[in-house]
Amino acid sequence: MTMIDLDIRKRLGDFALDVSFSIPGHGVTALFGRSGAGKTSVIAAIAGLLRPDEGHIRVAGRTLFDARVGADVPIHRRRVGYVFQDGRLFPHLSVRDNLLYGYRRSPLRNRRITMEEVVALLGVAPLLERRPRDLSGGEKQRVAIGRALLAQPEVLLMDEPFASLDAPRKREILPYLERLRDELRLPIVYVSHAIEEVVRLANQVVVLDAGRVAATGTPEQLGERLDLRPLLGEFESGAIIDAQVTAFDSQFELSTLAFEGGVLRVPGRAGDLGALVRVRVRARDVSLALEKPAAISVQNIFAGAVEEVFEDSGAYAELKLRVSGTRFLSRVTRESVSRLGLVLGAQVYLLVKSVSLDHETVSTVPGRANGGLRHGD
Amino acid sequence: MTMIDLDIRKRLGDFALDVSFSIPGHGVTALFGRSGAGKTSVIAAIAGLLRPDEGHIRVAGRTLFDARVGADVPIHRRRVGYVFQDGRLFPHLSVRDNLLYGYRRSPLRNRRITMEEVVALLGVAPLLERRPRDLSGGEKQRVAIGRALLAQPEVLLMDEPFASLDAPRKREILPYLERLRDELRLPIVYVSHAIEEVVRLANQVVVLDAGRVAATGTPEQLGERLDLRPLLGEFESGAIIDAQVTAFDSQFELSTLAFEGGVLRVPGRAGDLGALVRVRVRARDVSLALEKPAAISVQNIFAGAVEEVFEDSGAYAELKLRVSGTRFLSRVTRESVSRLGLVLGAQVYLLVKSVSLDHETVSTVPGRANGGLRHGD
Amino acid sequence: NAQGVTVFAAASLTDAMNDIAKAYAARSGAGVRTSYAASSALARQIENGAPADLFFSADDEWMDYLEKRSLIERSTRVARLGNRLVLIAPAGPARRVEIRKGLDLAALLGSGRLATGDPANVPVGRYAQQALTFLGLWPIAEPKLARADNVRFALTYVERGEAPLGIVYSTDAAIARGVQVIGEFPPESHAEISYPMAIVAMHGTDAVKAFHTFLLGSEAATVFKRFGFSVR
Amino acid sequence: MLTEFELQALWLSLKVALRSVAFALPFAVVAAYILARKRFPGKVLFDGVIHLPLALPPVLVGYLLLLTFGIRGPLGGWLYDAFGLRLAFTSVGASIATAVMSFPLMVRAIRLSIEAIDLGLERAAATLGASPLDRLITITLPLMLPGVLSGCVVAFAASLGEFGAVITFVSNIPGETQTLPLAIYAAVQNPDGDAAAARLAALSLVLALSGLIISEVIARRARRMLGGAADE
Amino acid sequence: MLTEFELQALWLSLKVALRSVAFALPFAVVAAYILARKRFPGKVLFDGVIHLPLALPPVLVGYLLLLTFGIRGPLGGWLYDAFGLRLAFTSVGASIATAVMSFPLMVRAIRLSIEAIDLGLERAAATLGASPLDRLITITLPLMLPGVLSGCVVAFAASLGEFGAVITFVSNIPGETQTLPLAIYAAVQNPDGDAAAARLAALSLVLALSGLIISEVIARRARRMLGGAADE
Ligand SMILES: Nc1ncnc2c1ncn2[C@@H]1O[C@H](COP(=O)(O)OP(=O)(O)OP(=O)(O)O)[C@@H](O)[C@H]1O
Ligand SMILES: Nc1ncnc2c1ncn2[C@@H]1O[C@H](COP(=O)(O)OP(=O)(O)OP(=O)(O)O)[C@@H](O)[C@H]1O
Ligand SMILES: [Mg+2]
Ligand SMILES: [Mg+2]
Repeated sequence: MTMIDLDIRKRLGDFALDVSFSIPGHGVTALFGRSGAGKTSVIAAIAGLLRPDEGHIRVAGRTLFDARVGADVPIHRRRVGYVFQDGRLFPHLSVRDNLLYGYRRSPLRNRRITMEEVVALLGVAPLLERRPRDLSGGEKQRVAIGRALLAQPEVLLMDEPFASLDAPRKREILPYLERLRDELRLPIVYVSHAIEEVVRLANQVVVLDAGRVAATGTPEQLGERLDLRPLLGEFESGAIIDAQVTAFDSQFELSTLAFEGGVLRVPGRAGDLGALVRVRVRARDVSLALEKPAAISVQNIFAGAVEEVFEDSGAYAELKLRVSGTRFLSRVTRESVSRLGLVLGAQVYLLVKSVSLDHETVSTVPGRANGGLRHGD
Repeated sequence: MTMIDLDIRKRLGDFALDVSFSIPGHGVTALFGRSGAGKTSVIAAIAGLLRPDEGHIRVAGRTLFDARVGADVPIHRRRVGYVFQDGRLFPHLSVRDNLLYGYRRSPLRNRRITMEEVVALLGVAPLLERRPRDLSGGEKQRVAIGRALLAQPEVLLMDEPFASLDAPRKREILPYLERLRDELRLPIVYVSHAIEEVVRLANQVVVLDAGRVAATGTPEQLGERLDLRPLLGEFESGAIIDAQVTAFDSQFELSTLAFEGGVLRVPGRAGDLGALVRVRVRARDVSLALEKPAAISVQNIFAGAVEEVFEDSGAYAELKLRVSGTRFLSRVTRESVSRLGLVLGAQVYLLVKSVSLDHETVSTVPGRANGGLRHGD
Repeated sequence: NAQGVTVFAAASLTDAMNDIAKAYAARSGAGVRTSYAASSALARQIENGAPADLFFSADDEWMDYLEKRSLIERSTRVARLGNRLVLIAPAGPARRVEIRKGLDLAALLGSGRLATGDPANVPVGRYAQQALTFLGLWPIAEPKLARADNVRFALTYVERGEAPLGIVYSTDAAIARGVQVIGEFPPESHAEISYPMAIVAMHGTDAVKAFHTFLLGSEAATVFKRFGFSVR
Repeated sequence: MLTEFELQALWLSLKVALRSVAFALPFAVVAAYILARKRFPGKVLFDGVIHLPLALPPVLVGYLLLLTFGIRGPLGGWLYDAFGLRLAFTSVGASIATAVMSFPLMVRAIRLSIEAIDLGLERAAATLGASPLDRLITITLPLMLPGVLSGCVVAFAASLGEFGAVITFVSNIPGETQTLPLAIYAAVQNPDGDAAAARLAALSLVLALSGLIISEVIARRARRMLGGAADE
Repeated sequence: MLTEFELQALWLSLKVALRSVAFALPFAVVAAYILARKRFPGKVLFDGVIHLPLALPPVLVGYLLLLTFGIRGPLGGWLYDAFGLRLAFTSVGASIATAVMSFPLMVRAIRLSIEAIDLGLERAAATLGASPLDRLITITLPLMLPGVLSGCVVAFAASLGEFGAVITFVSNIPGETQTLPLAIYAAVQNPDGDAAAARLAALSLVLALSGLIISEVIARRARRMLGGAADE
């Protein structure tokens, strides 16, 4: 099933929006792009707040808009949960009533996200009786997130929802969104400038530039596209490896993950035994050696072969490496490539520090319910 | 000279603000802390928008507020450039007039920051004739930054100024702020949840928690404090190493930096020959080995000794290591500590990947004009 | 209010009618409801079905208006009261002028204005216009008129020194402080000043007739005289 | 302290003014909403019709009301035949007259408030599943409260002071339609009535002031409630 | 098409209303600002005094104006002695009467607008070096434009319709103080004046409507200028 099928054109003053993309399966779609690229406009069109001049919008099989047949579902029937870039809390309602505004209007049978859950997740319990004007910036943002979630949406639109949240809070919310994505199979469209967030959460990334789609693909596909660097900035390349939790060492608190080609040891409890997880191994966290080093702190050392070498214009080179069925990326200096003679087919050892595989890079597999392992490509 | 000397108490509903800190020298002070900790309140007090119940505020030798002597400089005479968390552009003025609002009111002799410079820096040239309502979120934020800069402030207060800016734009603005800090010796107080930004820009960090100061210090001092982790989140520990550019390899585009204890090779042109630079070496980018590995992509390998070992409650351990006069930090798993026998005094090799030392971690030395090298402590 | 009588009376009759209503209530025990407004307003209201039993107008014009439309009991129309037109000036050393043709009104007014009711719609103004025309003074007076909406305010203009002269009813001048009567207009200079009253058509109940009769009686006449009206 | 007559007028004024505000409010909200939010051909005309009572002399408005709602008028006749309802010459009629006169004031205030509401909030409510009517009730109405309050206060005060339309439409019947301004009018008919008029005027003021004070208290609460400006 | 008399009244009405708005505006802005932003003891009383003209019958207000601005009044005497200025019976006086009557309406509208301004914007201006006066001129005044406009329109319309205060204060002098409502009133007071009244009322409406249309056009521009709501 196609989750989002969008093809719209709209003029806004000098700015022309002409965006068309189609996202397969369910999961999280990240809209990425520079300021003014049209991200908010696209989200607003999905929510029905911006009426395209032409085109159509279909989400999870529902046609929300189609200029040709004159379809235009009214905003309040679209069942989108919209976290606005600019908050938009209701100033005359308490935090509690803000949170419950959409909840009270949601069909009973849809109520899967509860107030208790959201209040605990967002840490807004002490704020419930306050008015929005007495909240700090981050507190407002949390309430806005909670309000959208509690509306029991059929699609969640989030416009830079974490821009002013502190890291520990983000760490609590991200896994929750992952759960929504996986357990409720809730489609999420997400705008963020923080690559780590996007990479962690997104199944698909749509890169916008000046009102047009510059690229679409999985985070890893885009991460490999050097031509997108000026748009993506520090979008770090890396390989996505799907693996299964096979053991947990409670003394050192390390999990062992089996993937096609070996095992990875990662800190903390990555999941229940047998759980499928996804590990993002950043290219820059992979060092290469011609001999297997001994007595080194690096725990994950694999033998592999160089599949491809991209030489950047700068100091860097990026290599694709194959470790049996699995592909890794490594980012080293061009100098190292030359010094170690890393050419196509060269046999190397990959050194992956365990500490680089923290909770930001290990997460439950999006689309798990879609079935089976997916191999990092 | 003390840049900021602040000691204030204020009740806001249930929330009690009781903050006291004093920042020596000039430079950037980062206010760090979880949402609702009181960061905006402190900044508002400096700007004069929040009147403390008691205490005093002195910035760069000027007393802005002192409850005891009844001093309270009116807001418009404080000459602060305030980038608000919530924008606050003037809706009835064009972008140009918003930008120039403070400029036109600044004394002629103070005009060191020009419109052309700011417009180019922020990329707002095509927006100048628009009204704020026709701007995207990030565009508004850029205009707000420009407006504050052009007011030719004597102190710059920035409340999450980059929250919705894309990475490439941030990359352009950060060096500019560094220049302001260094060339105009403009004191900057800065709120951000992005550690990288804080670490890069800040000379001093004040950590707030529930309205009180939890800690103050340099980024590196705080990075070492494990007890602050719950507040700082992913505030990554690392060593700050002051070094001097001694060579540039134009073939591989690598700079060589000399520090007390050796040389580091880092990608790109870190600065002119002879320039003093500051390198942040993240603890997690430092691997340890008992034998010096050969034929490895890692370029920077130093011999050092374990000075201290902190064992975290989780999977991690953090080690302080001395490489002749310079201290490094390394983050490895506890398992590695045990496996390699990394106890006090142990002799080890430090492996620091060049690629981990990119422009985010190499920057010009703040407070350079203060004179001389500063050693990572 | 089945027993009661409702009287619509011109505003200038307010005080006199109030006293009479009181006296009537004391004597007969029947209540009298009153409504005072401009005769024009009252006439229009009666035309539109106002619950008035008796109409007491300040001039004939509006009574004629109703009579033409058969809205009053023609037979009960009585020109009950009369009044006189006087020239007033602010209080001060007593003075008199003889009002006759050739009176040097221009000199008396100087740069000031002549206060009176608006000849277009206030009865006193209309009588003043007739009188001034008769005396040949209208061309001098017309551009200098201060046309008040109500005699009361014509009096006030003079009292407050805004206007050096005013033309009002003698009844008004009699009770006003701050003004003095400096002359009386000859009765032949204007139409007879008359306050007609009549029972409203279809309202001729016994109670109304009884009050109508009372108004024609001597007790009412005494009250009217006390307020300066001439009773006919 | 107060005479029965004064008490009566006071009480009646209060009743008329309050009822007038209550009458006008729902219509004013609807009209203001339409003017603030809708675009349609003839909008200016609609706006003009609403402002009509303001731009015409009150007496004329009263007269038009009399012609329309009088028992012989098209609407008044129908109301009487169908419901036995009489408006002219009753205190309900007085309320209607003041409601009509103060209507444009109310609409203006409410409209201003609606125009100040951030449309983004209503859009946010829509994304949360609120239908247009729901949005109106839960977001727009509460946020326009300052304007509604301001409109009510100004309409209340204007109703207390309304004279021309009332006296023309419902006449000046003590206890029924004689509100304070009409009583004041009756009092000033007599040059001796100044003291009585002053007392009545003072009453009117006290009433208006009480309304103001109450509204200020409510407004202050409302502002808190609306999360508006307080001292930061 | 129009008689000279009608033209005169039309022109005079326009003049009086425009001048009245111009008179009142600066005071209204100051009063509204004080009411919206300042806290001081006796604020409600101040508010009450401003609303006074609304709550009192217009005739009484006119009467009080006469007492105050008349040549024997405290202010009027001073004006006359110092500047040789007379207000009674002049069109300037008429403007003052309408200005006083519409003052509370203007203040209300402007106040509402000021209260809707986000204080954060003024604070932002302060951090950019704008002094309180500077802020007032460059931020607050432009942002309260919708209220100022609305206040001007309502005051203009009310001035066009004002009757009682005008006729009482400056009487009804054709060409000098006889504005449209006064002419309409005079016509209505006449048994056969209905047609004339209707023509004059139509004129009044056209004038009010023109004012409205102009204001709407300005308001639309102002809203654009203020960056307010448009269709997203
Ligand atoms: N009027 C008030 N009544 C009660 N609490 C208030 C009031 N104003 C502010 N607070 C509380 O004061 C605390 C500090 O607010 P402040 O805006 O300084 O936080 P902050 O550190 O800037 O947070 P953030 O990162 O979320 O912007 C918050 O918990 C806020 O809820
Ligand atoms: N009414 C308008 N007139 C002219 N340009 C407009 C108008 N509305 C929006 N734009 C432009 O459309 C572009 C897209 O805006 P949008 O809000 O979708 O950007 P965005 O990708 O969300 O950016 P950001 O990351 O800064 O929020 C911007 O360049 C903006 O300036
Ligand atoms: Mg946006
Ligand atoms: Mg804040």
